Amino acid sequence: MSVFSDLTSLLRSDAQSVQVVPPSGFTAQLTIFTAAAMAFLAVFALALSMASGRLATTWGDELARSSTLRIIAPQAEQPALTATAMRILESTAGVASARPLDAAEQQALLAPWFGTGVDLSTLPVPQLIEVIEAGTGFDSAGLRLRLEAEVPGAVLDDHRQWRAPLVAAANRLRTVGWVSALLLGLSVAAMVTLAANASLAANARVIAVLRLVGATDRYIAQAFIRRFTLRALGGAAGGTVLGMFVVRMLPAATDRAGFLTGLGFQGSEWLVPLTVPLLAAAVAFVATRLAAQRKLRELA
Amino acid sequence: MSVFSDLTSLLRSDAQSVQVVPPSGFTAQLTIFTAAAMAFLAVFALALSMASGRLATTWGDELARSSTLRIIAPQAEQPALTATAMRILESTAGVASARPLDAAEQQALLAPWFGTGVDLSTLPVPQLIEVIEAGTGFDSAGLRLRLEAEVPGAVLDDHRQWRAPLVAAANRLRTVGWVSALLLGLSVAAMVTLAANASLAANARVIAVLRLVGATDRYIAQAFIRRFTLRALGGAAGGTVLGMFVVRMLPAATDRAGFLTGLGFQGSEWLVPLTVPLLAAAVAFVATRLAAQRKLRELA
Amino acid sequence: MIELDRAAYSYGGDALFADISLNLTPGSFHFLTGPSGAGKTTLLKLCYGALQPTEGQVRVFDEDIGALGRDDVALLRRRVGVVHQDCDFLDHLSVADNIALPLGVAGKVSSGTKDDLTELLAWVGLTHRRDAHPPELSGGERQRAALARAVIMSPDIVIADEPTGNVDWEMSQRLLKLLVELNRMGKTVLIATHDLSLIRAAKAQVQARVLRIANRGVQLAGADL
Amino acid sequence: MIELDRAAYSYGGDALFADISLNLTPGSFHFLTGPSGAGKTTLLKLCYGALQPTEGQVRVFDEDIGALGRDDVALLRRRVGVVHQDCDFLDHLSVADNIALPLGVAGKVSSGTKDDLTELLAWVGLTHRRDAHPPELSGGERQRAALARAVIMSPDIVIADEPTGNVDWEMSQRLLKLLVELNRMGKTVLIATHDLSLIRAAKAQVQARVLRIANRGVQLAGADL
Ligand SMILES: Nc1ncnc2c1ncn2[C@@H]1O[C@H](COP(=O)(O)OP(=O)(O)OP(=O)(O)O)[C@@H](O)[C@H]1O
Ligand SMILES: Nc1ncnc2c1ncn2[C@@H]1O[C@H](COP(=O)(O)OP(=O)(O)OP(=O)(O)O)[C@@H](O)[C@H]1O
Ligand SMILES: [Mg+2]
Ligand SMILES: [Mg+2]
Repeated sequence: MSVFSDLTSLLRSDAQSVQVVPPSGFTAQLTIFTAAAMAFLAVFALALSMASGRLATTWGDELARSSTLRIIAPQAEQPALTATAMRILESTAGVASARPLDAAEQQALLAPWFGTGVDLSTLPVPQLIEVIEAGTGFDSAGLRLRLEAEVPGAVLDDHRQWRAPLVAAANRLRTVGWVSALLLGLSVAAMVTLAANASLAANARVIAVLRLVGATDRYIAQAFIRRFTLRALGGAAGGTVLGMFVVRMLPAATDRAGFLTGLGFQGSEWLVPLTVPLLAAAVAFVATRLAAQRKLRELA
Repeated sequence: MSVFSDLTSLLRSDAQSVQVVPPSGFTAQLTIFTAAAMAFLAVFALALSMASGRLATTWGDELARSSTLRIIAPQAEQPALTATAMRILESTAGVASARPLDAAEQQALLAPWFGTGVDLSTLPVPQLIEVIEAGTGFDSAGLRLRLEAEVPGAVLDDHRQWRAPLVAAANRLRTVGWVSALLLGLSVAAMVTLAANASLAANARVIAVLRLVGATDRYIAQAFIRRFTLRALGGAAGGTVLGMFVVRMLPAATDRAGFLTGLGFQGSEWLVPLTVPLLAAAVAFVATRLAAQRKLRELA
Repeated sequence: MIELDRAAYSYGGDALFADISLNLTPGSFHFLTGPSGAGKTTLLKLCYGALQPTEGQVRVFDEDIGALGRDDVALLRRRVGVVHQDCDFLDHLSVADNIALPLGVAGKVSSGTKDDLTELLAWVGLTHRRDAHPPELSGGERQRAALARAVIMSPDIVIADEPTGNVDWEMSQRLLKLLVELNRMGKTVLIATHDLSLIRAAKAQVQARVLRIANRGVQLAGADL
Repeated sequence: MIELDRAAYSYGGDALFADISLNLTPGSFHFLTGPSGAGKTTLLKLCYGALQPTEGQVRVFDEDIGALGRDDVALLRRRVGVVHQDCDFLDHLSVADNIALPLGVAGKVSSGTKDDLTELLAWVGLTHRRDAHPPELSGGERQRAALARAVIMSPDIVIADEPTGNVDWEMSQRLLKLLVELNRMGKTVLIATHDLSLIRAAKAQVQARVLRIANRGVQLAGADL
């Protein structure tokens, strides 16, 4: 029996061949329930993956790539030291850009400390330079050494050392999400295989009768394949819809509690969970087909 | 048939009664696999719950309850204003304690800005007062009004407005964890019920033969109950051990990436997942018992 | 022992038979005949509590079948040995274990069980098949195993539905002899069969009465059999 | 049509029979008798490819059974009508659907099917049970339904295992007549039975040969039957 003819007969409504296998209430319910539960969980795993992926991307792009250079020195010396630092930074490999913050930006950063009414020029405020890294990043130890020599009072605040573990953790979480989704897929395969086998074993007498009256293996297998594929499709569709609904109901991401509440899909990501029922059906099709072929050989 | 006698016969190894039901390979594997998968997931759900619970507690206790009062004023005026502010705070309902930070603490907070070598007394640094709230918290709008009148330049920085949503999110995550664990328990119940029903239906002929030779309902039910309970126990035990092992393997919590990597159990929390197999067995016992009673009545 | 009191049975539509009154006294030997589909199997099922009359009453051991709970029916079955028309067994147990099953179910396995079993297996000619599984038996072997299972508890009543439908003449005489012997020990025997030669052979050995089911009723068949 | 060439069969232990050579020519009518457990059912199974000889060869329609794939056996079955000793059906389909099953499986349902089915149901006396489900049939009704299912495809060979074990004399005569009629139409008929009166009745109507299986071999039974 070829995969192709099995697939086409799946689509035709071949009532006769399906009828000959008795409707097996509980295995059916079990398969549908399993597919639904797994699909529901898979939607969450995917949401977790995507949220972590977004998080990793965000942190990776905006924060892990930026560092701050503080030049702590009397006001008068600052412009010269800043110019030197800028020159050094521009000639450093792995630095995409560097930019001294202007007074307004510095004031905004200090506002929580000194309020908004303070004239910064009266304070020995350091000059801040924002450094954006490129590609694989710069060698911060090397940069520190060069700055030490030419720009006394320069402190390189490498955000990467703070952010890197967070990005790593987010990436790990994304992996956990994908692995979970994969495991859930394997679970569906395992359960459908077991359920199909249970159904085939329970119908050994039916198969014997069909053989007695001249049914071919393909004819017998078809009914089982069709059934389990449709059940997995139906169950998984239900579970997916429910899962997407619940994910949709979760509070939206806000700036403040971004990660914790950001579990969800954005934009075209909503299309990803829609593949879950199709994958479940495909898994069920293959699993049932293999189970039927093996069992029919065994019962011969 | 009383629950008690069912339970005791579960513990006795009543070989004869168990033998009369044929070993049903695939339903058995299905039940064991389901129990294992659900237990595995339940362990994760519990880990999530506990980690979120810890997080919510930590944030709730240490951070959400503390606010900062900044007194921005010329150095000379600060002591008097600080004393007034302390007086007001002490008489405010819902404030547990208030404490001006000393120079060293303030310097530590400002170090990232001005380096460690700066003499704070040369800067117009504000005086910071740490306010810890009690019970239901204080009325920050009222407090602000009173401070405005008596302590010009006082800024109340109410951390609660930043932390509250985080704590809420952590609590929500904890709820998600518990609800997941509950759903998984229900899934086990549903699947065991379905599997037991499938097994009972598949063995209708066996039941008919047993009835013909004078077997009572209890005798027949016992074999099924015992089997499914032991399968659920065994499967769940396997899944739990695996789940605990994987949770143990996750990177430990660090200060920096605290939440994301802190998914796990601490100390006596490790005892909680150990209840999973027992609960699964209990669920299976009840589910099979009900299924058997119903089915045996139906087949009568 | 078995009394039918104006009993009727219907599988939903018309009554298969109605208004049947019978009294099978202890130690009696009865045959039940009638065309295929007349209701022989159905009548037997009423007699061992597998079905309950839709009208009237059936009493076995002086107990109203209709008033018994499921557990009571189970206990009653231990005193009635039944050979079903389609002999069903537990396919995963050996022939010997299947025949001994009623003892196990009743918790009556004793030291003498093994000897009884060996003797019974010899009687029905299944000694060489004792460790086989039921699906490995021939049609006649299944019927013999079913009869052995029905009598191992030494029940007060033996009910058999076509117990010789698939065995040759010699074997049917041997099975008949077993039933006659049980009857001589005081057991009540009721056999449904369409095999007239079996009935004739029995009449030569015991005082057997023949009930004929036809036209929705039961008549005592005359001496023509 | 069916040729056994020094065929032997064993279920693992000793051979049940050995060195059997037979040739059932097209249009012949054969009975197979022998004591219970002699191997009648086994021999029939060899003839329709449910079992393969452990030694020797079995050829049906000139094809070596042992060399056929599973799909080829399925096609062969469509040309051989079989009545099993334990008549199994699909319990969830009606009697009529079960009898028509071979047509459905072969994709041969046509406009004439319904008439054929009605006629066949009348022949085996199941017209009033056509919408019933198999578990609701009496023992004899099942046998008749199985025979109807075996012949609906108008197969070249009809093989029946104890087709009259559970029916009364009248009905068995009627079933015999159906088989005789099929034989007159040129079909090859092979029937296993222990019912000697059935064989005698057949001999009055057609040229039937009786094969007796005993002592691990098959002999042609003499005119004494
Ligand atoms: N469960 C059922 N539901 C509906 N009808 C049934 C059921 N069981 C039996 N019948 C019908 O009741 C009638 C009597 O059946 P029963 O089995 O008692 O006949 P019987 O006399 O034993 O026949 P046989 O000699 O063929 O075994 C038959 O026509 C049969 O089809
Ligand atoms: N699958 C099997 N495995 C092992 N032994 C078997 C199997 N099937 C049948 N037998 C044995 O082979 C012998 C012949 O069986 P078969 O069914 O061919 O006998 P039969 O002549 O049809 O008997 P009956 O008249 O009782 O139906 C019997 O002793 C039986 O127990
Ligand atoms: Mg009957
Ligand atoms: Mg046979």
